[in-house]
Amino acid sequence: MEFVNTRKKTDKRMTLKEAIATFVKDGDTIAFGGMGGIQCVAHAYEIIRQGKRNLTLIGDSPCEAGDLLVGAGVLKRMEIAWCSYAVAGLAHNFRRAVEQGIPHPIEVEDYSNFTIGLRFLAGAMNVPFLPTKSLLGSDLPKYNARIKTMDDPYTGETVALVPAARPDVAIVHVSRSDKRGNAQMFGFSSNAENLVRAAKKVIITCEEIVSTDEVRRHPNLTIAPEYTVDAVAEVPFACHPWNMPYYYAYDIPFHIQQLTAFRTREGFERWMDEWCFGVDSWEGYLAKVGWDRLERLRRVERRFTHISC
Amino acid sequence: MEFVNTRKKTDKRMTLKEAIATFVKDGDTIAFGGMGGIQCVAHAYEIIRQGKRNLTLIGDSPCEAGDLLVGAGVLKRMEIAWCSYAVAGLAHNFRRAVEQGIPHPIEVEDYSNFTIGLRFLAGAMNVPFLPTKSLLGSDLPKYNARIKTMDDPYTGETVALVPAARPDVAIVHVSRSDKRGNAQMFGFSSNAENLVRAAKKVIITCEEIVSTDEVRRHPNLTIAPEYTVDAVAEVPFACHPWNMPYYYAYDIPFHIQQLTAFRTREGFERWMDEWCFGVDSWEGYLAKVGWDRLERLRRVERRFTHISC
Amino acid sequence: MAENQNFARDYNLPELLVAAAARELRDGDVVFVGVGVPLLGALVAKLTHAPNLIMAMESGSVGPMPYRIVLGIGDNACVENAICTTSLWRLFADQQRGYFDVGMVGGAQVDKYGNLNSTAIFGSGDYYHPASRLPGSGGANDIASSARRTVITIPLEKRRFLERVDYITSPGYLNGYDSRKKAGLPGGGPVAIITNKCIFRFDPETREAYLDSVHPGVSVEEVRANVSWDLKVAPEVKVTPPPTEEQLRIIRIIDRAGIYTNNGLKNLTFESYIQLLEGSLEELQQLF
Amino acid sequence: MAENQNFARDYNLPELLVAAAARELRDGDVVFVGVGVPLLGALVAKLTHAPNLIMAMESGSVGPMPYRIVLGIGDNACVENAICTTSLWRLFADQQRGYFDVGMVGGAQVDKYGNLNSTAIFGSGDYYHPASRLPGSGGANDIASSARRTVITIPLEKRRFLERVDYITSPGYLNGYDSRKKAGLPGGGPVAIITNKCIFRFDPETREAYLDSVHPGVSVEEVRANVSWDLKVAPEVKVTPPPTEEQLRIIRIIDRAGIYTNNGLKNLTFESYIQLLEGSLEELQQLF
Repeated sequence: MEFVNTRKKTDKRMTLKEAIATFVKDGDTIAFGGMGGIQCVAHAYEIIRQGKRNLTLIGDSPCEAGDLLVGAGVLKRMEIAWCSYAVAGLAHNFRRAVEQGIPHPIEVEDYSNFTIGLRFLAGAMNVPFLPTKSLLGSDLPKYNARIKTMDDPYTGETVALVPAARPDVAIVHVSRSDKRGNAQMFGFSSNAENLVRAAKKVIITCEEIVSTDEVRRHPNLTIAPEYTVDAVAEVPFACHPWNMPYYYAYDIPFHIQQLTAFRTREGFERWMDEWCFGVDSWEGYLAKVGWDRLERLRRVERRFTHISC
Repeated sequence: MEFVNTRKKTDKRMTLKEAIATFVKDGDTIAFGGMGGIQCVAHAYEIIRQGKRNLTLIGDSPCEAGDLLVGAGVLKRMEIAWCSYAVAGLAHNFRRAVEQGIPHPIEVEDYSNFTIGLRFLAGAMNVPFLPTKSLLGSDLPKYNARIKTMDDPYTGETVALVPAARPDVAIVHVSRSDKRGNAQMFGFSSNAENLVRAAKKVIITCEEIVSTDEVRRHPNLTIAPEYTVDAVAEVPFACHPWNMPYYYAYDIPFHIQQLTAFRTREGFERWMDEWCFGVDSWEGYLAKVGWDRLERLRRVERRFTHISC
Repeated sequence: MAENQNFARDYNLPELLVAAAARELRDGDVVFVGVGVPLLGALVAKLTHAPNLIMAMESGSVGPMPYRIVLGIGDNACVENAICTTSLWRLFADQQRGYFDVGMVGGAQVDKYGNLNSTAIFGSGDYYHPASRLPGSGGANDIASSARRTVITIPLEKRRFLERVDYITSPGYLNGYDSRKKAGLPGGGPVAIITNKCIFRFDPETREAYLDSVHPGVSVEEVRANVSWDLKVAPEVKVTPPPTEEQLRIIRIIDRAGIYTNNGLKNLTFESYIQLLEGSLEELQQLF
Repeated sequence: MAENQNFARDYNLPELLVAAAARELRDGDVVFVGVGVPLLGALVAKLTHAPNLIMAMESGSVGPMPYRIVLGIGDNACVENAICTTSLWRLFADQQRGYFDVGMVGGAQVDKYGNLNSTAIFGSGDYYHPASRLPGSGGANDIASSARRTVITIPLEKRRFLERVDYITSPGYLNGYDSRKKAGLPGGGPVAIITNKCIFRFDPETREAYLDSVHPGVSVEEVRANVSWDLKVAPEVKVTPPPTEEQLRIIRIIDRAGIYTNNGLKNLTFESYIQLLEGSLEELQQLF
């Protein structure tokens, strides 16, 4: 694996727009951070806005990013475990693509959440595969030739193998980072620490940029040291309408409105015209949501979870 | 793997003496936490005091515990990467055992630090082996039949495999824990989080017992949730003469005195008569070291590293 | 606990299902939960007969005590008062290690051996061209593979209860008898299927599902009519107990807007949502 | 930087070795260090020409800036001002991933292809019955396998510089040429052997070590006499530069008690040790 000098820069700050323009190329394999909360929503909108094409998405349950990118025709392939908005509703774009080829057919390779996590861990460790007891006996290996089984050479017991994931680009949202890319997370991190290590290029987005001194005061919170990171973008409210622990609550009323629109292809297209192409950046999206609304989501969250360090 | 009810207890507190008497049996395979600092010194003295026999030790670089247990004739076998006191000196007992069979011969199976770490990770994940790029080309596989190589079924590249470690008992020292065994670490943790998960029985020792409420204020620091732990013992200064980050500095002058004694078998025996059998517990050892000395090690450390949460 | 055994009279079906899920859990259990009925069941259990129950969520959270309704397995509520926040792969590895006593799983189809499909309904097509593409496994395959026991929740409908599912996303007992063990799966397999009309359990030898209890007002015939295979029935079919008054009280505090138990999402505005959160804080704080 | 190039006159051998180790490091390097000369070298580099150098220690610490002498790879000094504290396996996995530019390794024997032995001196025995049992690999095998380049430190003695080591603990270029790559090792292999008398480097094709520079006052013949194989020598053997005045100043602040550079452990009392720590704090704080 080759590294370029972006990893060695002492100031990696960029806007999200610049970072995606610089690092995401047509045909790339990409991966996003988050699971339910901490999702990379801003990132998906920006990729769509920049008209990227023929991407492959690898992810455990990349619900919003997956559904948006499929609907926008950006993806040619998904290697995933799940695509749905959970409590808020189903992923209509994903279903339309698989069931009806709208806007165009996509390839889907099915895994489970754990085994996608293992694929990132394998990539992070630079080993070609990892073994697991998941998947055995199920129909996932039947339809996915890259899930292999072998007899353990030590005990003879059967294990399943999954191949390392090595995305071209990982875009991972964290609580905070310094400008060198020392990225810290409060609360659960999903697969973030392995995602950044599995990928060839890494864009860290964060709720806030802090000083390196502040990072050094809490070294246990660093999930991605600077040597894993190529770019850092400060993108507050990057997960809206999803939640960010310790920062802002889930805006589920917004999500319900959005998913009602997504039920039809026309509704999705109108939504994208308005919320993606009708603004020129995530700042534009947020202004459209309304800073008063965002502030209330932040304020209500602070009553429940509050950074105490 | 079977669990007994000790994992489900809501108050797992015991003295170190009780915990070792309860969980460590003759013939067991054991593993300790720590790497340089955070070492389980109190634990080794107590195991020796209780006259345990025929143990197998698995560890990356279990320097002090390894050398003491070998010298005391407790071990029949070591699966390790390293045994030495580093800056303070060599492991004379370990050398005498391998070179001259004193006090009796021991089996040694050589690994590297990373691959011992992978053995614990495999045990923690309940998979029979993990692959690595370490060990290839070296002579470790030549003399250790349990290091195997295979061709990756995905790419054909060669990888080495190491078998899962599943010790009967792990004894792991951490910064703090609640009485249920939610164990937290400030600073580096070596292999602690995998050790506890790889072992069948787990004794957590800690510098201080804290409330579960305090644990909940910093959930990112928990490296061993209560469901992995069987017993909790509060053992302040458990690492002396080694260091514990954020708690007390390394007492290297003491170590030098100790290792000077260890140069001869007679010196080691005299030392053990005085520091192990001459006291009835770790409290006795600490009193003998002197609480004023320990307090100075604690005070000087607080000028350098200080828990700020 | 005597007063807890007073059964409620005025409850709805989701509330009965939550109570049934809660009854599958024991004190001290570590439970791998998904959102909705299973999570409500786990919270109700923790607040009644199982105070030492620990919830684990796959986003990477262990032991939360949330002071609000949980709106996803990655909701901020999952970090509230957690004893450990970590990563997805670690929690699944812990499950594979055998630490999790119970996993709650669902699906769109289930068969007589408790195998679940949440990947695709083939219809006249196949996996590649399905009539209906479902979300996929998520963590369900992993839970079904490794949890020491699993509890399945799924609505009782003939098109869902099949001799064989189209696609095994989450393994139950595979082909019955010891076929699950032979496949190398470490977990124990399903112990119950909770439906809107009844509860099934599994024969310890054949591993086939049989009808164990019907919910109040449901007949055995009604159940049979909604199952595609020749259903086995317990010698004495029980009646599923309704929620106790205590369970019901707690359900209604936790899900005060009826999001999971009364179609409450439908009428949620931004204002009423913020009020819901603020109102929950105080009331739930008193529960834990 | 001009004044930094003033070479010191009054220095000892360990100080020259620290300076030589420092010169192997570049700004921005991530360095996997062990204690002693390599660590001092890394600190000196960071405080002179390589301010963005990051040290990684296998106990699980990244990027510390310690305000005292580091007495072990698990010393508390390793967490001081670290940018990340984590676990051993993760740091080694990061190394296997290729993030670490340089690793520093030692041993008791080295051969012409830079293979190192730190496991056992066989003497008239073998691995199972060695004349001398050494500590073992520790992390050395892993560093030698995966670091993008490695720097070896070992004293120059005929019994240590062998045609072939008794046991390859840490792979260099194995049998030379492309044999290292063929074995599947991801790292680049050794670039230098720093000894008490000279520095060796490696032929880019054969991968055999050759004499590149002698320390001031050492002759090529003296080096040859301490190597067991027919040593190749650079067309123009250089003289190893001594430490600069700036390097020496920093070495003496960091290792003010001469623990690594002047046999300072010998005379350390508890009182002088506590004073050493307290005295270091202020002086080193000003360096970073």
